[in-house]
Amino acid sequence: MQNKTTTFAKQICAAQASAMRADKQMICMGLGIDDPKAIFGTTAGLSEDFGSKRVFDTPTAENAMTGVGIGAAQAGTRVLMTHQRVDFFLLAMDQLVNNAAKWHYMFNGQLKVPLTIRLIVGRGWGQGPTHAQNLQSWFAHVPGLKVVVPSKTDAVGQQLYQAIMDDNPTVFIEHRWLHNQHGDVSQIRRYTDRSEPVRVHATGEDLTLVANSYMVLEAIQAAEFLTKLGIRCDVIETTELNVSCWKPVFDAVNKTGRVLVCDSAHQHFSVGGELVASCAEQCFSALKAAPMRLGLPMHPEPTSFGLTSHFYNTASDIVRQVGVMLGRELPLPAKRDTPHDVPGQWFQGPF
Amino acid sequence: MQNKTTTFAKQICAAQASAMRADKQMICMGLGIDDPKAIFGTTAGLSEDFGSKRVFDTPTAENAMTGVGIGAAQAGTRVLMTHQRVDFFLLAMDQLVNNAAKWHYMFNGQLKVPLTIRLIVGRGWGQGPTHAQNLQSWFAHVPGLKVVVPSKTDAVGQQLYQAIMDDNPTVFIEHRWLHNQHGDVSQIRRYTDRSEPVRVHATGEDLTLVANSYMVLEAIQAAEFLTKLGIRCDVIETTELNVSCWKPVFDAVNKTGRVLVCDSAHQHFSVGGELVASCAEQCFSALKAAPMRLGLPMHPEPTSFGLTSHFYNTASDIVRQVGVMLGRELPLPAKRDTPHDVPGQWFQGPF
Amino acid sequence: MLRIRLIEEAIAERYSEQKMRCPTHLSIGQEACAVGISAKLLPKDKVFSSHRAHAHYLAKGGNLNRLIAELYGKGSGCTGGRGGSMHLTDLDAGFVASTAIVANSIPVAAGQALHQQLRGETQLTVSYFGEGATEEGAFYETANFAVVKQLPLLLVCENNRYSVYSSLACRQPKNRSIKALAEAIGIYSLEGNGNDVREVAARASQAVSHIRAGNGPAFIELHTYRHREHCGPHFDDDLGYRPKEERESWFKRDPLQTVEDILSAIPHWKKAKASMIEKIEKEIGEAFDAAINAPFPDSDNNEVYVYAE
Amino acid sequence: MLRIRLIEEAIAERYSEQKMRCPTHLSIGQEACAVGISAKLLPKDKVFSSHRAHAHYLAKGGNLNRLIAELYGKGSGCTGGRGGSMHLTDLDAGFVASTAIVANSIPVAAGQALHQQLRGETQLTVSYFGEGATEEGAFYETANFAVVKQLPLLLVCENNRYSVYSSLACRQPKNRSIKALAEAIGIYSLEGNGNDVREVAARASQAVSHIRAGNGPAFIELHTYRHREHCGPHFDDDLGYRPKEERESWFKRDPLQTVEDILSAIPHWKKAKASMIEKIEKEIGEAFDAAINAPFPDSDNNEVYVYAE
Ligand SMILES: Cc1ncc(C[n+]2csc(CCOP(=O)(O)OP(=O)(O)O)c2C)c(N)n1
Ligand SMILES: Cc1ncc(C[n+]2csc(CCOP(=O)(O)OP(=O)(O)O)c2C)c(N)n1
Ligand SMILES: [Mg+2]
Ligand SMILES: [Mg+2]
Repeated sequence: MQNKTTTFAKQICAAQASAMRADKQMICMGLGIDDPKAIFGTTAGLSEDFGSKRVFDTPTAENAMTGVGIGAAQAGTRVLMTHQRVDFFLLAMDQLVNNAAKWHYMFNGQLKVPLTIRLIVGRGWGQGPTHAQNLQSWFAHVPGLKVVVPSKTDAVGQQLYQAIMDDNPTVFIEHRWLHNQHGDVSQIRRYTDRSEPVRVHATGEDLTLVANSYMVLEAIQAAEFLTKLGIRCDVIETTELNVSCWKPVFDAVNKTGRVLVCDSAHQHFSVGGELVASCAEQCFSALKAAPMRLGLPMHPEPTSFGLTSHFYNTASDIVRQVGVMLGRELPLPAKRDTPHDVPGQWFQGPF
Repeated sequence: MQNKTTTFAKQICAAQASAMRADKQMICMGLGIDDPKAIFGTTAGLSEDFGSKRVFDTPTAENAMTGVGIGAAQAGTRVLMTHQRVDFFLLAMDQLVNNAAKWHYMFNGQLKVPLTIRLIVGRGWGQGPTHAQNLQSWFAHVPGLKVVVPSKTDAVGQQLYQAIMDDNPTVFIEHRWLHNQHGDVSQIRRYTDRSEPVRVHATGEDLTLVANSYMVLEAIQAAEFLTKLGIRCDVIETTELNVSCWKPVFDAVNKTGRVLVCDSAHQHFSVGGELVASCAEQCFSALKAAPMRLGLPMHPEPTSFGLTSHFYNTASDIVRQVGVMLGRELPLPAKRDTPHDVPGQWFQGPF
Repeated sequence: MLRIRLIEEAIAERYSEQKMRCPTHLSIGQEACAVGISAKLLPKDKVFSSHRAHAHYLAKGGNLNRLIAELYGKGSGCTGGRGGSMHLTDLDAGFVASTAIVANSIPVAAGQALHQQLRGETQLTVSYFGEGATEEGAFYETANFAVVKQLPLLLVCENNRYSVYSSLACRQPKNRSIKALAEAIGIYSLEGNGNDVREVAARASQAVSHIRAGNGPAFIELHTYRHREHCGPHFDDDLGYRPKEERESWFKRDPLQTVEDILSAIPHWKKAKASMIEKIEKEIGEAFDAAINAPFPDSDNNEVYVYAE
Repeated sequence: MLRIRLIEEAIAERYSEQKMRCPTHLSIGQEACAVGISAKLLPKDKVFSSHRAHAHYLAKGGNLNRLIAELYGKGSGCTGGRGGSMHLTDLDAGFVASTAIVANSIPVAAGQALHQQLRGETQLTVSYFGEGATEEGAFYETANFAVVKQLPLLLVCENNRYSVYSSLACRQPKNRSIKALAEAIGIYSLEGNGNDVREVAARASQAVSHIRAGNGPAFIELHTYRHREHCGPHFDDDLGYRPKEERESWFKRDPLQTVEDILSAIPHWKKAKASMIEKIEKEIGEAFDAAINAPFPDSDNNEVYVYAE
């Protein structure tokens, strides 16, 4: 059963509702979760459907509230928490890292923490230095956390559902520009019917593009454009940031011998860095060219429209870099007609 | 002027005293900074010499106190803060990342934050899951922060002095096992007389060892042992975790064609990963074998003596890995006679 | 106060042109707080604020042209386009910084006060924040430290009863007095009607005297109300998150109206006001013209100032 | 209480053998707090604690053998050697967890209480912590949330006047009453002599009735004193960080002595006590023997339980 009438945000909503139906004890909390804007529409209707005991707003106290989520989760209540920006969640690192990530291990399997934390990455319309950070590599560095970085409407529902129903603390990082992405409705399946931690969106012989979060969409566009030029690329999405799940990436790179990583965070000490390193370690003898990555420059996102035009990488940057790696000057895709700081014409600011 | 009577901890003390003399307004704060144990002796005498207005203990409130440090620093008071474990400082990530790291940039150069934060990495004697974390890769990922990871008594004084006198927020990460390291006293020099962000401890033709923090000592021992086997290694220390300073590393790898990174933190999404990635990117055509790294396994440090015997990498593990990279089975250094969970016989626990 | 209102109304009017491309939190309805407090400050006193900072910046003497240019993301903005509405600064005016993370400029303000204390200066530092910020540990930790150290710090809480769309009910206990809480932490604490500029000034005067006399920090809770949406230019009462009666009773107590009621008794007030408005509107018009005509900063300099030299 | 004291004295005595290789914070001197509170708890009530958790664990009925084995890092320890002294658990006894980061188990305890409330259970949750922990925002944020939600949570603050070697002077304002602070946050708050087990039990009884009646959280501040060094087995008064008079006056009010003074009036108390001691020492001896003889856990399993299946 598929149709064309859903969005990324609606699928996120649907996943939460499915989980709350599947686990009658599960709770959802977060600042503004039940307010008129419903976290960019991603929690619309939940408090009406499941009641204010199970879906509730909280004080502005990210650190303690995360601890509360951990406490309820280890006691046996499945918990989903939502934060409107990754940046706000910096206040809760102690609870996340010293408690959530470690309790199952540290208490020798006697306790577990079925807690999912939704974090949203801002971008554009002047989000600026403290509303646009994606700290995915921080979370991925911490043993005991699962890190899921969705990108596509067809899969995000199942991915969130699985994250929630998983008995481990999971950080689920949504890019704000994805919420309005249209796509096919896809049924939420059983928990055991898992979707893959790595998704292959295209296959090719010439080069492997590996991407995460919003950059997956750019990589897919770049690959489509490159196909027209006769250059065939893999497009592989690392939805789960866990090296032990990445065999499909290494298989692909062993096949093409060329890898370009398209990361959605700052360039250095990053997920992109880990991918380049892992490919170098695992695929060395197959590599025909230096593995490369595109990431954000090592400075904060400035606020001004005039300063951000080249801050983020687009399909065009990917194509240019592929050209570099193949030693050819390639034509670039046409410039987009939406302003560079909004996800589409529909967006009228502010976030 | 050199002699043999100093330790790493004493040099740290000396650097702070020098800085407080050089900048008469500078302050030092931190839990227990003026107590009888003086942060493992690293702050001994400071409050007596400079008074309790400039050197003071604080409430247990890592987050706000970091903000206080930032506020005083941007106002023009040079600030040094000390935390007994990296793990405790997780509470202060908002202040560090959203304020300290960003203010100079975000306010367009009008403000600056001459703040240094000393963090200590625990290890052994049951430090366990929440007293032994080294989150250096987190800090290195954040633009605007400087990250300094000292390892040797001969340099640590100058390194800390420079970090303090630098007008940027600097995270200075000391490994607990280094504090008792004996060595030559070296004079603290002027600020402008900077020591190098990358140090070369040995040079060789066969392989490049790159290490940070306590692992530098293990790498040096491994290289000495390997020399006896006729295998000559570079030993390069990345004291500053900033890719743009790492040219000496790339030069060395371009020379040897083989690189083994010896990291002091968890293996993945790490500084070690960044080094492998950067070497793969920058030295691809010179590489003769896959670049490799040794890091901590992706689980927390367990507490029990019985569980930690293989948790940390030693010179022996480095030698073994070098053998793998050279395709030869090598003899290993003799086992040490100190228990594996203490830095030396002098240590009688607890930390 | 009138000036601030007119400036923010001009921002609101023009925001929909989509040229001010950054999240913008207007202070309309809460101006008396900033104006009443600033009336008792000296130029060398320092001020810190939150995401809702325009009034605090302007009342402290922050440069208007540089504010408007900042909203337009121009090079002539107070942070050259880097910070936007949520990150203002005007060091000449003693307005040090506003930040976008709830409560996180409060400890920084305490650090400024510590600096002042260490230098033996007679300056003080003001930290403005909303009642939502008092739910963060950062507020509490800072207040405790400020008392321990007897810092010259004035904490000003504008209690507008809402954090975005969230009412107090889900965030703070019924009958919570933030003033009493601050008192229990150990701070000299006051409370007042934040919509009455004279009352605010009176409380500010008490607090400032307390601090300047070397008695340590002070705290003022000011009850007030925001008129527009949390972020953006519009009224949003169609959303229904604020009870109609509550809203109407607060709108009736508009701080400008309160002042107007008094001033209108003055002979020739109407005329004086009209000429004031004319002058202000001219200033505003010029600020907008300048901002709109100013060039964007050069993104080639994006790498500059990541690190201080 | 006597049992806890004897157990901890045995730990102290043997610690220097260097076989218990983990940071260990003894509760000696503070036992009356744990014992008085636990007297009013039911087995199904849950308990959380901090780095200084032995007394809380034992008083709630935590298994002695598994505690001692844990200190020795053995597979039979309560976390199989993974957590050590600072990370205890005994789910059968309702002792959920202790943690090593100051104040960070307080919000987790509130989460447990939220779970209880959601399930409509009549259980309550206790969170023990030191006065140092009340300086952390986590304490304050949790207390606020607990009142907003009216959680069945009992916060117990053992005020032993020191955080490691730091006296209150540099951490909290003079005349700070933590009880009054908790009250201003909105919690039903009590205070008492933490060295008098009967007084603790009386306060616990009040607090527990309040909570079980569905009136929301309660807070108790207990004044007490630690006898040994902060971390480790020794007395450390040679370091001079605690005034001699203060120390002596508190040592005189040793909670065991207080009880002894009362019990000694009972006929045959001496004999009864001696036989109690004999029984306890046997139990302790067995626990140590078992721990010492138990094998270390197998480090080949170090990868197990990073993630739950
Ligand atoms: C740590 C953090 N959490 C959440 C947010 C999102 N946020 C921005 S403004 C705001 C409201 C804060 O309310 P209050 O402090 O009362 O200020 P007001 O907007 O009412 O002036 C929130 C929750 C944030 N910026 N930072
Ligand atoms: C966040 C954090 N900061 C600092 C420490 C170091 N530390 C361990 S115990 C302790 C003392 C805490 O004092 P208190 O809460 O009064 O407990 P007490 O030791 O007196 O029982 C400190 C500061 C820590 N473990 N966690
Ligand atoms: Mg508000
Ligand atoms: Mg204490």
